[in-house]
Amino acid sequence: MATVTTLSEAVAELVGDGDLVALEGFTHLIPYAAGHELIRQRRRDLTLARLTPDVVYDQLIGAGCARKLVFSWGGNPGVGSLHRFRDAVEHGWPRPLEIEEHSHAGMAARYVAGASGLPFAVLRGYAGTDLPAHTPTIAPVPCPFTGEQLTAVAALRPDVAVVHAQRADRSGNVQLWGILGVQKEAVLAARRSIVTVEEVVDELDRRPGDVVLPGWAVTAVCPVPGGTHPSYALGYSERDDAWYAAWDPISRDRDAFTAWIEEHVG
Amino acid sequence: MATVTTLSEAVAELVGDGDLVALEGFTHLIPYAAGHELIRQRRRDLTLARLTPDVVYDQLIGAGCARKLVFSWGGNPGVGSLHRFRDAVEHGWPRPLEIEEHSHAGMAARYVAGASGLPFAVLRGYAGTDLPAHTPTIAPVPCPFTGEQLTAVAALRPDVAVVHAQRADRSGNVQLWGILGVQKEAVLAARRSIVTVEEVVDELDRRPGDVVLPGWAVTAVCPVPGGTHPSYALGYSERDDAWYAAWDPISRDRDAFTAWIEEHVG
Amino acid sequence: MSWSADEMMTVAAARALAGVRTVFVGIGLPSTAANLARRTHSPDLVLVYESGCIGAKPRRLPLSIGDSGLAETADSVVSVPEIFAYWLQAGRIQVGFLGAAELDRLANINTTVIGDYDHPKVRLPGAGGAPEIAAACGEVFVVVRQSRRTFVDRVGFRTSVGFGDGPGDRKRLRLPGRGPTLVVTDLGLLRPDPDTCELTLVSLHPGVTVEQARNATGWELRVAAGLTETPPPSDEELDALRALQATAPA
Amino acid sequence: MSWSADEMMTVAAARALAGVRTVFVGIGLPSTAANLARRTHSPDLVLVYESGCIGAKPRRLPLSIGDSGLAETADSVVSVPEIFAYWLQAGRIQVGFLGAAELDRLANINTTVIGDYDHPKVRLPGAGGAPEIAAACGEVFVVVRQSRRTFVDRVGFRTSVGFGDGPGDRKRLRLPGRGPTLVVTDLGLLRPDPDTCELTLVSLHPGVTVEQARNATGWELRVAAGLTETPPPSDEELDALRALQATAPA
Repeated sequence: MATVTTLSEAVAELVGDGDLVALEGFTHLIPYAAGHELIRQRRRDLTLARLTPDVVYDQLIGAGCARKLVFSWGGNPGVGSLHRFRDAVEHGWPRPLEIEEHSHAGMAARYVAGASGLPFAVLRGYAGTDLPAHTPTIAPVPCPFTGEQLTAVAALRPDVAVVHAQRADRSGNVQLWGILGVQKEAVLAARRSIVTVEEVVDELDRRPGDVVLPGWAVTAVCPVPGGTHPSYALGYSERDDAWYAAWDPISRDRDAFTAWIEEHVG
Repeated sequence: MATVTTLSEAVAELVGDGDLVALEGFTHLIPYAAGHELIRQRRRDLTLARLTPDVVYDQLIGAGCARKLVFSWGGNPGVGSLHRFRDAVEHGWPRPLEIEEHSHAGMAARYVAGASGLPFAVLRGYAGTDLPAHTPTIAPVPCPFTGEQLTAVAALRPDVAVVHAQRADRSGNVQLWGILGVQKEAVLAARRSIVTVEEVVDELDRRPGDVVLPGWAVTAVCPVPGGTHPSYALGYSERDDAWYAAWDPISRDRDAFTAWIEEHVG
Repeated sequence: MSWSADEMMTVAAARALAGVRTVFVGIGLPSTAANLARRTHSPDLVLVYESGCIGAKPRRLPLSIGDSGLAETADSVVSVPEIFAYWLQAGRIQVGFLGAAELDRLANINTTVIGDYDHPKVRLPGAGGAPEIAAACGEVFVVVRQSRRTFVDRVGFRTSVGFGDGPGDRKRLRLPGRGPTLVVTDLGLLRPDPDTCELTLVSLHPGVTVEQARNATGWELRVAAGLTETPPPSDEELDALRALQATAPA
Repeated sequence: MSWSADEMMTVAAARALAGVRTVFVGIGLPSTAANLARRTHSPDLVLVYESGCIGAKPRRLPLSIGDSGLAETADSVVSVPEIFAYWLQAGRIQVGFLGAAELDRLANINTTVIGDYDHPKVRLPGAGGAPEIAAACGEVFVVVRQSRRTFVDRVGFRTSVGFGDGPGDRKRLRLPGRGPTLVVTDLGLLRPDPDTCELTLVSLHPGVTVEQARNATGWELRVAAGLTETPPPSDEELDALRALQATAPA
């Protein structure tokens, strides 16, 4: 059964330097508080995986936590660039950032393979693009029945998956709804998992479109109300679009960024 | 958009002799009425695909509709044998029945591949069993990254998928809940689809655990209240366990079976 | 209280689940045993059914794996592709509970066919979920009535792999689980010999003799050095079992 | 009513969706155009977003593909793996709507990098859903402002395939869709030449000259024989577009 604990204890216990960590949440339920805890606890040399690095990884990259980024779309949605990501790739600040780049379809398939205990997944993808030349976790695979050439992607198996959900019960059963992203797959693909939640309740009353992750498939559940801001938790909060826009000038400047992290994350 | 029509018209228009037809529903929502309509319209030379042939296929096989069965578990759940299935395989009555045999995991993966537009799926399955020697849609496939040997199964793409669901709206959007089986995958893997429903409603109010299939991904929706008896539709009916038990003596005897079909199906 | 051989078998199978967290359950004897375990020593045991029901807590004994009571009481109901891919294949389930039409010396299981595959004497239901349950669960418990018809030297068709052709075969076949570590019958308990993988009698149910067990076995049954007698069903176990069975549909 | 070049572009893109049933929508201009189409000529247009929202009917213009208004109004919300496997890859979506940082003569798209991949001049966001949208949708519409910076002879990085190296390449690469059949810019409309696949100017927006279009194109832009003028936005179209944009977050 999942342990219900604090976020600082969960991160201290479950995330080590050098780990492959996936903070997932596809534009919804992004685990910002957990990202900040990683910065606060000075994790280093992380390989960060995520379809959309988003501002949460812009912060981790700028704070020097990441050695490598595994991703498929690295922008500030509706706003523009992720400047800390760009600065790391273009100028190696605060340290060089290795990248492993996929499409969304490929990343999603990689988590599915991981969650399924398979070493690879098959898709129709990347054909004719320049991505396979730069990404060793993409390879051709022939259909054993038709001979048709398809694309394989290597399974993604994080050391730790971190997601945010609306609720959990006291046994650590986790409930989320709204845009589901790849959170279930990321948790099931990972060796360990941390789920921050808006609230812990006695009983999970089921909702249309919800997904329930059994507590025995989760490592730690941490109550962190509002822990997804400036992203949102459907039914609990609204996406703070203005915040995302305001991040742009902060993140353009190394000093402004560093001051912001010191002030808001510590 | 799906056409809302009668079951007899849908079967007349969408199912031809010799088609690969999948009536799905994993012990729940089994489309019995549609099976009976296939018998009534004297379809012949069908290849019938289904994880659990169940009594619905026992009837189609005994009525001489099937040339071939693609399946993974052919029993009368909780009761015993499917005697019409056994009579066809063991004695060729009323005609010989070719079989293509998988495990549940393999059949499920085959539908997933079909629904995904892929020619095959990968699983850890069948290793060390005698099934691959008899089933040409099972083949080894090496992982392009690790070299590990895994198992491929060929995609299953029915000409027609037939499922039963609780409800649809007037645009043909389909809603089902409870045990979900492989119905979504079967419909999406098939070229055409028929969905019988307990009722057609103005608005689908969403339920916890429900799945909604958009009307534009379905060919025909047919209101057939009770069309899943002796199986059941959660929220509408109970499984008729006594009926399943009563089927055993009827199906043991060719004449009793034939008389039953003539009386109850026509 | 007196009890039947089937009751002893079911109680013994339920006892084997003590300390287990997750069990993948087939219908019939395995389901009865797993539900009995939940109602006695293991109230938190997570029952996983191949119909996609995770954490089912049925109030009545299900006749089929698609019984409505499974979905209505489950923590989560997932699709059949998902239950096999994300939950079983990924190795999340500790114990798989299987039945068998034929079981052989090396714990291989046949549920496919008696006689020639293309011209069968008896066509059995087939594989269902069993091959992958036998492959992927941490370990497998087989529950089956013991007779010369079911306990054969070598199965005519290998539907699900126990220990294949012997030691090392599971590793060679890359089967991640430990395979059948326990066979519960109406006569006793068998376990694979650690060196040869051959199913060996380790316990006799009260009142059963070694000779009875040998006569019900289609190979020369070996008896473990420390052969024990299975403790008889307690009154509590029998009460719980009979109450459970009274909930089953007629 | 007077109108801006961006308004003309968005209206022209929305018009292209007339008669279309299903569209896979990226955020930004494509989303605005698709929502405009739903509010004008195509109220039944099914908007599919890569966040898993099928049949979204947002009341306000979403800033991100994960806007809560998409999930709350969708006919169905599925996981990201499912939206790509069951819905996009399976070829169920008629039109894919893409933007581009660079677009070349053969309609290939770069959204990855300007300069050397390992030592980039500008690191762009990357692929997102685009490579598979460009491959699998029945056809692709690209919406992009036209300039020598964006309209290049040959993209420096091929993130998403238009017509590859020319005629026959999509077939050789087994890309099931027809590829980019229309490019909508702030200056006019371009379509691939049926013989060469080269993007060719087929329509100019009102007030734009061929010379302006050529000056904004990084290759020698060909002009179709039957060059037309795009009808200007109607008052109804402009009203609907401005009402839609007024719903967007500040």
